[in-house]
Amino acid sequence: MDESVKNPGIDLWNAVRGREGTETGQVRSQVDSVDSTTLVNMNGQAWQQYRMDTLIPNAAIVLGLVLLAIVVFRLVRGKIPIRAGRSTHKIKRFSTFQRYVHWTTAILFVALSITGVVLLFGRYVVIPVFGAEIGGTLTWLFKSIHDYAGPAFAVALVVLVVTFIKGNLPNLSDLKWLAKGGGLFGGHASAGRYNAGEKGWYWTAAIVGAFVVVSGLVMDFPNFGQGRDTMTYYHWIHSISAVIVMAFAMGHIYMGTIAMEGAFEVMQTGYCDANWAKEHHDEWYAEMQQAGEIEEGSPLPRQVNAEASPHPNV
Amino acid sequence: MARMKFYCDAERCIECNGCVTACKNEHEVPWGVNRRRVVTIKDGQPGERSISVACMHCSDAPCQAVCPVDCFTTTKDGIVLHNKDTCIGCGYCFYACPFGAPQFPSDGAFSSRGKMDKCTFCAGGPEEADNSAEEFKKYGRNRIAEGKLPLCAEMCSTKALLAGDANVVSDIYRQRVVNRAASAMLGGAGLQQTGFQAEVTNVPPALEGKASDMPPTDAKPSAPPPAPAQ
Amino acid sequence: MQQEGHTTIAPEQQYRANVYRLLAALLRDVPAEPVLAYARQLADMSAGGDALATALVGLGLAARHTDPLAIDDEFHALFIGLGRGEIVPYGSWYLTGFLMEKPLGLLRQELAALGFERDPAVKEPEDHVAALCEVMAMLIETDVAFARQAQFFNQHLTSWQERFYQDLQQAPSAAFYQTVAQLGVSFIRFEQQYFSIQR
Amino acid sequence: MKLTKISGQASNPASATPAIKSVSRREFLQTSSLMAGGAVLATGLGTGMMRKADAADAAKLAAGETKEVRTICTHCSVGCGIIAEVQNGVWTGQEPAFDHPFNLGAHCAKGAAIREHGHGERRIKYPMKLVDGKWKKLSWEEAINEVGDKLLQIREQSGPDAVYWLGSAKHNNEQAYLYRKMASLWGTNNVDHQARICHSTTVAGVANTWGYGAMTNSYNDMHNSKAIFMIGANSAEAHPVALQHILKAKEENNAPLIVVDPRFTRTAAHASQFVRIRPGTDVPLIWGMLHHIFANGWEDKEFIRQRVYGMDEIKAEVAKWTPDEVERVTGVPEAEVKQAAQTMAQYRPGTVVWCMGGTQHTIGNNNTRAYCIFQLALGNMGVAGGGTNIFRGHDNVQGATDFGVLSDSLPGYYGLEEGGWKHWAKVWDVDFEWVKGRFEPGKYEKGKDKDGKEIDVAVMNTKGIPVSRWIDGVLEDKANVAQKDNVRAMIMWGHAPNSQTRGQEMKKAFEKLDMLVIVDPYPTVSAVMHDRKDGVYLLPAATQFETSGSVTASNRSIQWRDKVIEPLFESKPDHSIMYLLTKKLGFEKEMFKHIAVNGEEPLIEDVVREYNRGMWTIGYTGQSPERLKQHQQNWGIFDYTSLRANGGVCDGEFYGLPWPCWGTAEMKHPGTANLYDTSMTVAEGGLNFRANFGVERDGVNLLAEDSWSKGAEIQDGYPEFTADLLKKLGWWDDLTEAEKTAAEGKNWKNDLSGGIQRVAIKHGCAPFGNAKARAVVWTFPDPVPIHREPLYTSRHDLIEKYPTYEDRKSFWRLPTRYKSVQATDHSKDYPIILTSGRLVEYEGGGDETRSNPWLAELQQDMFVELNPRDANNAGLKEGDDVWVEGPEGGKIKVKALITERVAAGVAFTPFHFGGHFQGQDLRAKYPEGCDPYVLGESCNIAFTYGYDSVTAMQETKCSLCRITKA
Ligand SMILES: Nc1nc2c(c(=O)[nH]1)N[C@H]1C(S)=C(S)[C@@H](COP(=O)(O)OP(=O)(O)OC[C@H]3O[C@@H](n4cnc5c(=O)[nH]c(N)nc54)[C@H](O)[C@@H]3O)O[C@H]1N2
Ligand SMILES: Nc1nc2c(c(=O)[nH]1)N[C@H]1C(S)=C(S)[C@@H](COP(=O)(O)OP(=O)(O)OC[C@H]3O[C@@H](n4cnc5c(=O)[nH]c(N)nc54)[C@H](O)[C@@H]3O)O[C@H]1N2
Ligand code: HEM
Ligand code: HEM
Ligand code: SF4
Ligand code: SF4
Ligand code: SF4
Ligand code: SF4
Ligand code: SF4
Ligand SMILES: [Mo]
Repeated sequence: MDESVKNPGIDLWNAVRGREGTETGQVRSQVDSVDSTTLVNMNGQAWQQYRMDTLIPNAAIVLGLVLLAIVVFRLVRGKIPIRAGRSTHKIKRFSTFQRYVHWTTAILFVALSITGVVLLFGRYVVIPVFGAEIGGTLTWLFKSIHDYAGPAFAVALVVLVVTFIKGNLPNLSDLKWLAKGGGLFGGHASAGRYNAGEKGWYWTAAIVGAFVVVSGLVMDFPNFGQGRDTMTYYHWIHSISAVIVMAFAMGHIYMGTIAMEGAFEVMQTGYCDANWAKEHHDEWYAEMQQAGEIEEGSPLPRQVNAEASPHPNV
Repeated sequence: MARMKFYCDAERCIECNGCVTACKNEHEVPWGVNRRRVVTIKDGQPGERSISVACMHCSDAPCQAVCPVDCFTTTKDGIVLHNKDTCIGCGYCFYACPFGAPQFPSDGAFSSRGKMDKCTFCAGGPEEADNSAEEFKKYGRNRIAEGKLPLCAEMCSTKALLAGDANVVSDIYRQRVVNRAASAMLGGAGLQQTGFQAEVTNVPPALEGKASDMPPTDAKPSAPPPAPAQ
Repeated sequence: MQQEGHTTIAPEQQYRANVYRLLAALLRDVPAEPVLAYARQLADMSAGGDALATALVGLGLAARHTDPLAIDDEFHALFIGLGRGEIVPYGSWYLTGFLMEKPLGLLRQELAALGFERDPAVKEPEDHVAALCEVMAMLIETDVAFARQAQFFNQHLTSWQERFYQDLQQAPSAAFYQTVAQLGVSFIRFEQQYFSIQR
Repeated sequence: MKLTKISGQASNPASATPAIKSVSRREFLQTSSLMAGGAVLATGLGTGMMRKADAADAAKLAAGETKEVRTICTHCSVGCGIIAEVQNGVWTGQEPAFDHPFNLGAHCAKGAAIREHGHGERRIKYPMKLVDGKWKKLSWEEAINEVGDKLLQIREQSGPDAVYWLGSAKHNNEQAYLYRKMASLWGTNNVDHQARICHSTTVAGVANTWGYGAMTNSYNDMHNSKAIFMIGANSAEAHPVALQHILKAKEENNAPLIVVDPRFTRTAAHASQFVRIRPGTDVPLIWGMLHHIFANGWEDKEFIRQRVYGMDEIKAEVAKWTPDEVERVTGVPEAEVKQAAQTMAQYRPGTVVWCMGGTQHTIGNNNTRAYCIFQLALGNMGVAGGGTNIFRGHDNVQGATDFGVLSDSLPGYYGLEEGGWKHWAKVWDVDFEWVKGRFEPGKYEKGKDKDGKEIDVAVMNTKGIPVSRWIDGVLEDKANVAQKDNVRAMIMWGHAPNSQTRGQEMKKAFEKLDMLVIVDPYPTVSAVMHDRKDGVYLLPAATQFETSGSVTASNRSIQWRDKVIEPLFESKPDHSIMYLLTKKLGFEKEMFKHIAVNGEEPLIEDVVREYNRGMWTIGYTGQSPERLKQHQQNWGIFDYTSLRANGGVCDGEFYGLPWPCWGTAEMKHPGTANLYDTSMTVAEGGLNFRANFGVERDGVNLLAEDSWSKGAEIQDGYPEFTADLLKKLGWWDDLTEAEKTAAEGKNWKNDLSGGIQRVAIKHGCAPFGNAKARAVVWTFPDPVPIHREPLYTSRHDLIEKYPTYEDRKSFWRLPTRYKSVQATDHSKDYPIILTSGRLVEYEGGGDETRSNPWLAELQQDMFVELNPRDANNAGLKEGDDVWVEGPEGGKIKVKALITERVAAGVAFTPFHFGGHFQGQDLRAKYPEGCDPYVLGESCNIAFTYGYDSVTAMQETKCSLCRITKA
């Protein structure tokens, strides 16, 4: 038998794999569904490698490092107090509407982050801990939350971005603020209504968030006949931008909660302590002073009792 | 140990879709879910070939690698099974699978795909094989437990689709390739396509040389034909 | 129609059986006058207020206020249609999406084991909702062990009948049969509770 | 309609109910509202569906294990064996029949989905009728009474021929036989079935060439072929399992596979040479090949001398087909034609396979004869690996043809002559005069007697209207129809309407009828395509899985089907319905005289025994029910290639006792696997060509010369056997006394004892004589097959040279136009050739297969295949909706599928769709729940006039159309 005789299937498989320029011509299948005419999914392996070898480890590293940084920062700097202590004056900083919008977005965001992270890392944690059956159900629950919260977040984000645009347009003093590392070094960094860090967060949330939202929506509504290539492409966008936005969010959340005295209550009540404003947003404080917006009143309590909160569901 | 494999011999597959409906029949897979499909390339042109594809039960299965809930298991025969109780319907296995094997009962809004379904090599579910109504509903029949092989291959109209122990499958296929190679050398092969096109009836497309692929014309007509290659 | 093999059973057991019989009579064919007359009496029942009682009374009232001819039409639209009605009253269809499928095979085996068979004049397969109700009635009346009853009920009725009655309730032509469906749903739930009791 | 996907998991309502812990069951019931209903609920209602079983029956069922039932696929003629798993009467599984000699367990999409028949989801479930535009349920009794009364009334007013009995290739042999008998005893020849529009031109052409109109060899025998020539056959879709055998030959024998087709089909994809011809030019192509064969002296001269009559006349015709002319007409260049000719000459034995691409033409009979002549020229007949492997259509179209469900023959091809009628009257044991009296007394047509004198032909001896023309039987002016009145009642008993051309006129015909009766498992398009408001009956027939009986595969093997399940719902097997109807019509006594009737069901085995006593011509006499069942039970012992059992209970017999299986069952003839194979004795299944056309013509000997089947004691040609011949040969005394009495004055065809056959075979002779095949059929319009352009030709320039026939005043009782149609040139307005054919998933009119979700999912839209060039010219994209309009005005709205499968200037449509009519969706007209999952336009709405000059086969492979965006 002639050794050189080649397997008659070779041409075919070369064509299928798209090698050697062999024409696959018109490809058809009577099974009429997404990608049913694709014999070999060329991008599957690339996507698998991306997700398993790149995304998951790097996401773990990035998110881990941010967490570490926060912890280190905390240990080094401790809590940022209102150095002048509580004043008897407060300034209206956020309208009720703004606060609603913020918290809606925030809650959805947190839900999406947690559930997203479960999708990413759950396999290494949830399943080993809870076992396949319960873990599966739990993950399914998380995934469903993610799937439904996503579109809601999309709406919320748009409203948030519009609502908070005032004061978030960058200006010159942001550069100075940045140069001083937000006051970490080089003494007090003065800031307007929002400092450059906050603006940075705002714009990260707006822009990277938009990527997350759009890509998320594409993946969330597979009923438009998107093929695998489309889906994996958007997954790629979604996951990278989600990790970025989560990393930033960790910073924001840290700053907005335990990092700084007087910060959380601002979003909670809408009012900020005048001294807090003076210390962190001096330029804005000055403006407010001129506009006579500083109201007199009792010092705000440090912690608002949940029961007493005007917005118990927040 | 047996390592179960499929092989679809494209020289034989005639796109009759028998394998596709055999699977539906055996497992009562709902409308819209096809564990197996036949794909034709170069449709309508010389060189047209069809291949029947389903889950190939990969070693180091990509689906298994990406599943967020780790719901795949590989049996000792190398059959890749997945657990529908655990599956969350995220679709990642479908993205990763080279062969487009994973199927979803729906592709509704809010990523509601339902539990993934795919070819089980007719081996039922990953749980203890009990051939119960429950198992059937989720995974279809368990032929392997009954000592049978996948129905799609067993019913293939031309025996193009082979399934079973990898060694056996490749032996059968190798034998065929040898037969065909003999055929090719004896001059039977080489598809030509010319002939009627409405507007071009009188233009004979270039054919030079092609006819000489055939054995010489002066062979005695009543002489016995060349002995068939075995 | 026949009624046979009675051992004396507790009245409450007889009541259970008769609800099954009532459902069967209403679902197997266009209800004959005696069946409707029977149903009408239910309107006089002193309603207890729970779903089952409401359903029984509701059925009674509907039977009283609906023209039997209209019920005939309704039955045809719902169950006969032509090729098939708006509702497919077979277990196999609910469980597998196909008529005449494996669950019917299993059911037949179980029926044989229990000693029941289809009347030879009947062409509908045994997984018809009414046939199953009749079997339940006969199981109760012949005082078949609770566990056996429970097993049959759980295997062949609960798995789909609630969905069936819900579909019936929503069927475009259902009017009188909405009340039948109401009774069906509440009775199936009632029975589920009954069978879930341990002692 | 698209089915929606069923989503994953059904919620389990049971789990929602909390268990009650605190009370006992008794307390629970006693405190429940049941007690409130007590007074009412205390008295019960009875049961109606279920009852306590007899102990014996219960024990029988309780076993409950899975039964394996052997049956045969009901879709195509390959005849694949099926093992059905049945559990308590439910068809729960299907296993491959690995040891079945035809398919080795293999199936195409249809066979692999056959279990769906057991669900019956979309079937007609009760008898129904259309009242005021609405479907109403009826009892069987009412239905039979109403239909019967109307039939009798029409008979009274317009005579028996006003009722058209359209039968079916789906019936098993016994039902087909009874069906023909029923029509005969009703008194009409207006009975027909699918074979008319399928292989009628084959049967006529082939039978007139060498004796029997059937596939000569078998699918399995192709293992022996050294070359395979397929023309007008797309077997990869139409007979998929045949490819198992073809590819085996291709791979193992180095057999070249040549495919001649206008389309690059799925079969062509596996060819070694594909030849694309212009539709309707098969004769020129074959003559073009023969041109090279004769020119090079490649023909088998010795074979021709011994066994062929008239080859010289063929040579003269072939000489006209120079390579240039062949190319001008067919579009195929010389080199291609020559290569194909050379291959076939080189590799012998080679087989020729043809199907609908050859048969469905106005010159279909010329095509089929040309193919035969080609094989005769090469000496490929009567050898293993050679032959004409004519793949037949439906699962039992061979059988239904054999049993004469045809408007021109009685069972067994006894024709309609008085002799044939007398033979069958005798077999049926009814008075011939009584049968004659059942017919219309007048005369419709003139005929010629032996001396050419004009004589009246009795109605009983007049061919009826063929199915292809039934619409004309209804619509044509009464004065022009050669019968007493138009057709007024149509009985479609297992036949779809969308398979016949001229859909627009068919709609009118349906509307003009007094009554339309559909006896079918499915409503079919007949139920919806018209706008009738009443006078339509739907009677639910059971499928072949709900009864038992025999079925004849393409290769003439007869296979026994066991009953898989009981008839679903209220459906009844066809033979039971025939019993009920004949009883109503008043001739059940005659009809079932020797057939036991159990309740209302005639005993199938008795039917077999009855036809065993009459089917001498083609040897359906040796296949007793017992032998057939034995073969079925032992199908595993037959050889995969020769089909012969080697040892075992059927030792030496061929699987399914392929006819002719001579003599009586006691004679144990093994059946004939390959026809006309002289290398075996007749007793072993050998044969020679039949002597059916006389012994001599114009001084030329028509009997074989120097050729006889092995072991024949007459070592030369001889005529068919008669009592006289036996006496002359001195073999008369080999008959027993009883045989002598029966055989006196008879011949091998009508000697009911079978003695003449037995003795002939004993002496090694073929009962039907030993003659030459005739290449020239002098009784046909074109004795030598010639080319004639189709009526709607794209090459009007060729009609001068290749014109069609003259119009005929009365042909099969109807005026038939040829020249007057061809005279107009439509090719400018309708520039694209329209052809049609099959898809693997669907069958025929498609009602059955489009109602099977496993198949329907794979073909959800009716489409037209268009070459990219034509699509670009018309500005069409894949998936666009387009109008395909035929020159008679019928038009269909379908999806464009743009592909190089078809050549530029040619469009192809499948013909399995129905339920849309010229853009209108008729779904709402179906009885609820009986509408097939997939509906679509029928291509036959656009297909046009045109009928074969011998058999009235419709032209469905070559018309014209124009395609525009919708
Ligand atoms: N899946 C499936 N299988 C079937 C059937 C079915 O409906 N569906 N029906 C069964 C029946 S009833 C039959 S008869 C067989 C038919 O089986 P086939 O005849 O093989 O099927 P078709 O597709 O009708 O036609 C065969 C080919 O003829 C070609 N053709 C068209 N015009 C011409 C011409 O002028 N000359 C030549 N040479 N070829 C031409 C067509 O392009 C087509 O490819 O199939 C049987 N099997
Ligand atoms: N344009 C075009 N037209 C064609 C053809 C073509 O190639 N092109 N091909 C022609 C050919 S070859 C053929 S054979 C015809 C086929 O066309 P048809 O024979 O008209 O189509 P089928 O749908 O196969 O018809 C069979 C019917 O029998 C019913 N049936 C099945 N089993 C049973 C049974 O047991 N009892 C009874 N009573 N009924 C049963 C089925 O439900 C179905 O309605 O079409 C012809 N028409
Ligand atoms: C800003 C918040 C969001 C974060 C942090 C986030 C994060 C993530 C992460 C980490 C994954 C998992 C990727 C993987 O496992 O490979 C994921 C998946 C997904 N996300 Fe998001 N996401 C966010 C918002 C959204 C939005 C707005 C939508 C939709 C509108 C969305 C839809 C999806 C979908 C569809 C998936 C795929 C998994 C699934 O099918 O559920 N996500 N997301
Ligand atoms: C649990 C999570 C969060 C907490 C605790 C939190 C807390 C806060 C607090 C305390 C402020 C007030 C800061 C100030 O007065 O300058 C603030 C402002 C703001 N937060 Fe958040 N936040 C959270 C999540 C988010 C998310 C998910 C987004 C957007 C995607 C967001 C967007 C903003 C914006 C736009 C502002 C206004 C200031 C600015 O533009 O930077 N926050 N947040
Ligand atoms: S689903 Fe795909 S990746 Fe997984 S084993 Fe099957 S073929 Fe391989
Ligand atoms: S769809 Fe199911 S099986 Fe597939 S990756 Fe997701 S969870 Fe795993
Ligand atoms: S192996 Fe079984 S499950 Fe897989 S495609 Fe074949 S029939 Fe379907
Ligand atoms: S059954 Fe076989 S030949 Fe047919 S499509 Fe499937 S693999 Fe190909
Ligand atoms: S349709 Fe024909 S080839 Fe297909 S399984 Fe049935 S008999 Fe075999
Ligand atoms: Mo046919």
